[in-house]
Amino acid sequence: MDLLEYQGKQLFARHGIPVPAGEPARTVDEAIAAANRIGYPCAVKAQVQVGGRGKLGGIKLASDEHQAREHAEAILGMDIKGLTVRELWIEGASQIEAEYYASFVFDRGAKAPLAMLSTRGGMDIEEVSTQTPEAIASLHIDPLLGFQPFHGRRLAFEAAVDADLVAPVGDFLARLYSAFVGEEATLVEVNPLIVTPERTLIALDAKVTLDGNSLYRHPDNAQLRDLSSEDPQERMAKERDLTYVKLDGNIGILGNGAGLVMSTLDVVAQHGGAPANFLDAGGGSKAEAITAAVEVITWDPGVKAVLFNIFGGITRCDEVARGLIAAFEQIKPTIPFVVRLDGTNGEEGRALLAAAALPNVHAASTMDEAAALVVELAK
Amino acid sequence: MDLLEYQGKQLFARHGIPVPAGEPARTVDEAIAAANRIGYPCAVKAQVQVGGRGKLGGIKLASDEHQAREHAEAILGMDIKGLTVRELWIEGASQIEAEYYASFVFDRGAKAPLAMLSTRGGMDIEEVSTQTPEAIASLHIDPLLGFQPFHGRRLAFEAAVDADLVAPVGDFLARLYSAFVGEEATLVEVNPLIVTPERTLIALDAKVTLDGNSLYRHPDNAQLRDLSSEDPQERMAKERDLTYVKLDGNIGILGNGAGLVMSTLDVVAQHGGAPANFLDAGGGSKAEAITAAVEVITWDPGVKAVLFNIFGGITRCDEVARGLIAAFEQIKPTIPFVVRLDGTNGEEGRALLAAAALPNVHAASTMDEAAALVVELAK
Amino acid sequence: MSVIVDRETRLCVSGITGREGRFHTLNNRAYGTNVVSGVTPGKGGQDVEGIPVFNTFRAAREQTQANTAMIFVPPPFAADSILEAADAGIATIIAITEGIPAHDELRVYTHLRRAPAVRLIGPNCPGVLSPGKVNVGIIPAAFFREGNVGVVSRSGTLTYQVGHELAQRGFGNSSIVGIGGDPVPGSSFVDIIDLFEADPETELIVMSGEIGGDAEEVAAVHIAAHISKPVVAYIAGFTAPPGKTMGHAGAIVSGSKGTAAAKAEALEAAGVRVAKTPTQVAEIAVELLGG
Amino acid sequence: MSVIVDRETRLCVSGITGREGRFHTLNNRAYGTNVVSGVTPGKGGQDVEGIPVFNTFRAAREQTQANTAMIFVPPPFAADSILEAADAGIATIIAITEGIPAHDELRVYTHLRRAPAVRLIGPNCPGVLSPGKVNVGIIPAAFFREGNVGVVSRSGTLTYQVGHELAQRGFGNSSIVGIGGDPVPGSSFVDIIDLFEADPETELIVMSGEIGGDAEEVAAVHIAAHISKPVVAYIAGFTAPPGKTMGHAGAIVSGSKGTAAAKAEALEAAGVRVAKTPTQVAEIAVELLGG
Repeated sequence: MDLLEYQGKQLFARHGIPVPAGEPARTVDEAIAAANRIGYPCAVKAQVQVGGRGKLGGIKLASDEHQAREHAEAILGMDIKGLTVRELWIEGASQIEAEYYASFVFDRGAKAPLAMLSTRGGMDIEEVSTQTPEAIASLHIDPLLGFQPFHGRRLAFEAAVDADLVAPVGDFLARLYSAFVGEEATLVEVNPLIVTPERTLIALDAKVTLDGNSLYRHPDNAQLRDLSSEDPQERMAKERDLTYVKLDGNIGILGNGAGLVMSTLDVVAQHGGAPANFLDAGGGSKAEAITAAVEVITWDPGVKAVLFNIFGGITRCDEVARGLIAAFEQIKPTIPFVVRLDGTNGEEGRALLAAAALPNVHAASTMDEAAALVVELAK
Repeated sequence: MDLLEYQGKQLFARHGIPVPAGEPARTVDEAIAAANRIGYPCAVKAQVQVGGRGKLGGIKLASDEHQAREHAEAILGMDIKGLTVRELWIEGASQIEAEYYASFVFDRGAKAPLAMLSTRGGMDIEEVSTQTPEAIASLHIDPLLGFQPFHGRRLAFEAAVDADLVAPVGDFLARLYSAFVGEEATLVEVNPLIVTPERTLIALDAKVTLDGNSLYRHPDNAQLRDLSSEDPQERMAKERDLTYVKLDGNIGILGNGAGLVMSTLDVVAQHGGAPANFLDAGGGSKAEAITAAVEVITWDPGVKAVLFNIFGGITRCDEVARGLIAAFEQIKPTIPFVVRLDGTNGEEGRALLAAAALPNVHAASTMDEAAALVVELAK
Repeated sequence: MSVIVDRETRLCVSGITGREGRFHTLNNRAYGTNVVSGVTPGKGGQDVEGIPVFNTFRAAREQTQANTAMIFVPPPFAADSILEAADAGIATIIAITEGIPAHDELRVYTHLRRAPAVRLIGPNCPGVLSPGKVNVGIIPAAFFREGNVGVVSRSGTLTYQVGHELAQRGFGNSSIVGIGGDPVPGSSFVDIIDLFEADPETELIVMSGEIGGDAEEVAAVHIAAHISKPVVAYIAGFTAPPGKTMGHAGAIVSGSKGTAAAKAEALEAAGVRVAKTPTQVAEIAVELLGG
Repeated sequence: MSVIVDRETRLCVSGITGREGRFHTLNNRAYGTNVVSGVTPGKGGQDVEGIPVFNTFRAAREQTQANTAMIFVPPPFAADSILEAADAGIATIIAITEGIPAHDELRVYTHLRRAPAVRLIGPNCPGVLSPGKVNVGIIPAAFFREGNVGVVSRSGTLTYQVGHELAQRGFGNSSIVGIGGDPVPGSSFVDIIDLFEADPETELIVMSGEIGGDAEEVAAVHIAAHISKPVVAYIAGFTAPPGKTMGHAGAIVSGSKGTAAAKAEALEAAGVRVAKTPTQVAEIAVELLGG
């Protein structure tokens, strides 16, 4: 679960990480009021769960109320990498002597948290990483041993941090690691981590991704999900416990199990079709889940045909058939469906479907055949 | 560093371990006042840093003020295994349905903390351990992984804890482990860990040994040293940074390095002598340390002769000689000294001593010879 | 022969008294798996259709000589259950549970690495099926029969799809191993491919991967250096949308790694035949082993 | 030959810029030890009498090919320094520092066990001397010369005493190893005795133990099973007063283990000659090896 900047900063503050004071705002008026309380100059920052907003105009400095209004109006409602800005964060402007970069990320390859530190933080950090990778110091943390003082020193010296900041940077990283572990994040990133003229360190930004599987242990964090910034169809799916991702095409896809669904997308694409979504109905999909899935998929008016690709394991094909039949009764879709049912209780499922003789539902016996057919029907 | 019961309980409380409320008292009047505040029945408990005081009459239940006075008078000043009771702990009497035993101890053999749990706690736990060792469930904790829920279950089921207490006992042990690690103890022991009629668990006693080397990280705990209950000569040595243990004999012993001092005691004993103390002047002993050591050793009027056994490594024998000469100037001891100086700057040291011609100081060239001589002189 | 589970397997199921745990345990037993015991704290002394239940893995191992554990408890208890099984001396642990917190998985993984005698499969995996012999987990065994193709996969249903395609061409399986799709699987492609390499029954190895992580890339390097048997790979996710990534750390760490195309390329460079569809996996198998 | 340190030793000293660290480092170098670098955070780029100082062990290893670390920093920093040396790939770590918190030692010990390529000697030890070749630590080298007796000891000055007695009878030493007297030494008697067993120069092994713990008892069992060379033991502490023990846990764990008498008995039962005094160690050595 990705946090907004200001949520991340609030979380950082719990671990003793210095962050600037600020206020969230959802309207231009709220933004002005906040800016007037905070004083000028202040920063008007788009709250979206994606990196790189600074370069795209999502962060502006306001030196007076007039400018604050101008920026708030410009940024609210702005589209940043497909996300609409619905919330701002107003904070006092910081004096910046240097911009560092610091992060801990869950490194799947190494199966360990990876710590990274650079003295060349700021908007071009990805460029730094490709062009002068040696400017980013990094090391893996043994999760049972935890972050040790020597890790901080090694990172600080290897990143060539100013001598007076070696100890403070080590302390900062230790706190950041404590946030990473304590909040069960898969990413905590501070860019820029600024050095002020007073030679103190402040986290000027906060990117935090929490592990959704751990939220039951962190009820406070579980509250932070920002439903308003999600795609309404994705939210609808989430409310129904379905894993749904919207895509650009016109063929609705449903399968059971992420791997099979991905494979189905690929096979449809190979047949020249364009999937409209990824939808995993999950293991052991029951009739209700199938009904809900049909509802979610067909809610998108761009969908011209739907492919059901089910290989039953825990999922029983007769349950899927029953769910599809119920969905047709409730939703009465008019677009064509191609249904491939195989695996556990496949025969019973196919028999049920055949008996129901749903309008515009075509049976296919293999995944390949099903993909070919649905692409044809969507034309 | 061993804590008194009530200090241990205060430390437990910081980790959420349930302990009875109570008050410390240093006089009979304080004890009565405390008992009256707490109410009757209450327990009057000797505060000494040693196990087994219950069996020796150091814990009494008072059902009224008269009894409280009687017990406080009896227990204050009492000798328990060589320690004089100078402090009491008055606490409300608990209703006891069952007595369990729980502890974590630093197990040198296994190089890991050892957890122990028994449902047969109380005064006879050592007997239980020899006669029915299977009644004590135990396991080692990996210090990097820490105490896990399954550890608590395994101990509880193996100790045959009542079914309704399996989860509470696991929780209790988790807190006790958190005290063990968080306070850097080498022992935390609760005996008895009582089950009340309401089926709650309470730590009715607390035995805690803290790691002296870690006290710099725990300034609060460092304050807890109970100087008053220490032998005045041992305290004198401690104030001079010397490791001193009083023994029963009449031959004062000084050496550098614990191993060499222990060996010196053995060799003196083999020659028929009885050491009066163990005194390690430490590695790199300087002249001042030697002077202080002479002061501590000769403070004991029972000492009839003194053996100096020095093998210089970091310690320089000329420094030792200078310290001894200075001590003779200041303290003017009248008992005989046998001095064996070998190792780093041995020749210089021996030359200095010979030149000083201290009264009643005898040089010996080997440890064996020195031991034989001092035994002779002490007769 | 087969890998991981075979006729020596003596299975103990953690979570045997739960609805799902009970259902799949009995399913596994019906297939022929020697289910010797179960563990549910507080239900020691009970039984599930004659399978004795113990309070702890230690008691279960001591009294029923269990050598394999299946973990079927809910996510909040699963990591602890895996650690308990390992502590009790269970050598093979197959964790079906989906949704274990990532930091729990990391701690378990790091701890178990110290005890190389313990093999963890999963979590979030469908289990291991050695057709005709033993089934541990939730793989629908009816679709598979004994044979010479070893299958290892990160995904559940995609495994069945691939296995089914092979079955339709007449191939059976030595073992089908689901290693699970979580960020920190206990066993990797490399671990399982090594087992298939050493297994005399296995003549062809099929690996089914997907986008994310670098397990397939690592496997490619390993296969080129150490594996003599033919390997066919299938990678899902060519059409998957690029995830919106928070921050820059992900991009800095992975660069272009982790895409389906990068994985397919790495495998082909290692001499592995990469199928474009599950159907093609079976076609390549026919080519390599003959119909 | 010798054990642990030899002419291949390239030493890097943590705490080289401290008063004690500097003194003993230069002492070691004067003896012939190849001191290639030192580590003091923040003093990288300086030197100590020509020995370059680095900010991190990693830099020191990379730039001076150090393969051995000596830890001379104060207790609050020592555990971290040991972990840093191990992380940097230093294979042999000799920790002189006395007074490291016990829980720190426990964590370091447990962590290093996972990396069997790292050997830790100490902490709270006088170091390792291979007479005539290399000295790492604070053992007063002048009293010892090259020879065929390997000495391993938990105590510092007692080691010198024992070595001195041997020297007076004309024996030299392959190596003298102080494993330290702390509750959790990085290397045990068993570890070092195995090295002496394998060392062709060593013809007699002397171990000097003391009361507390069960390291000597464990060594006795190991010697009986695995060691072919003659072993002479000396145990200090027959006259030591029994400690006042808090609580019962200590008594429950150790029973009668840990006393000098129990240790001597265990060693004698294993065929080890146990001397009653340091002088007798040398007398037995004469008996076994000839004057």
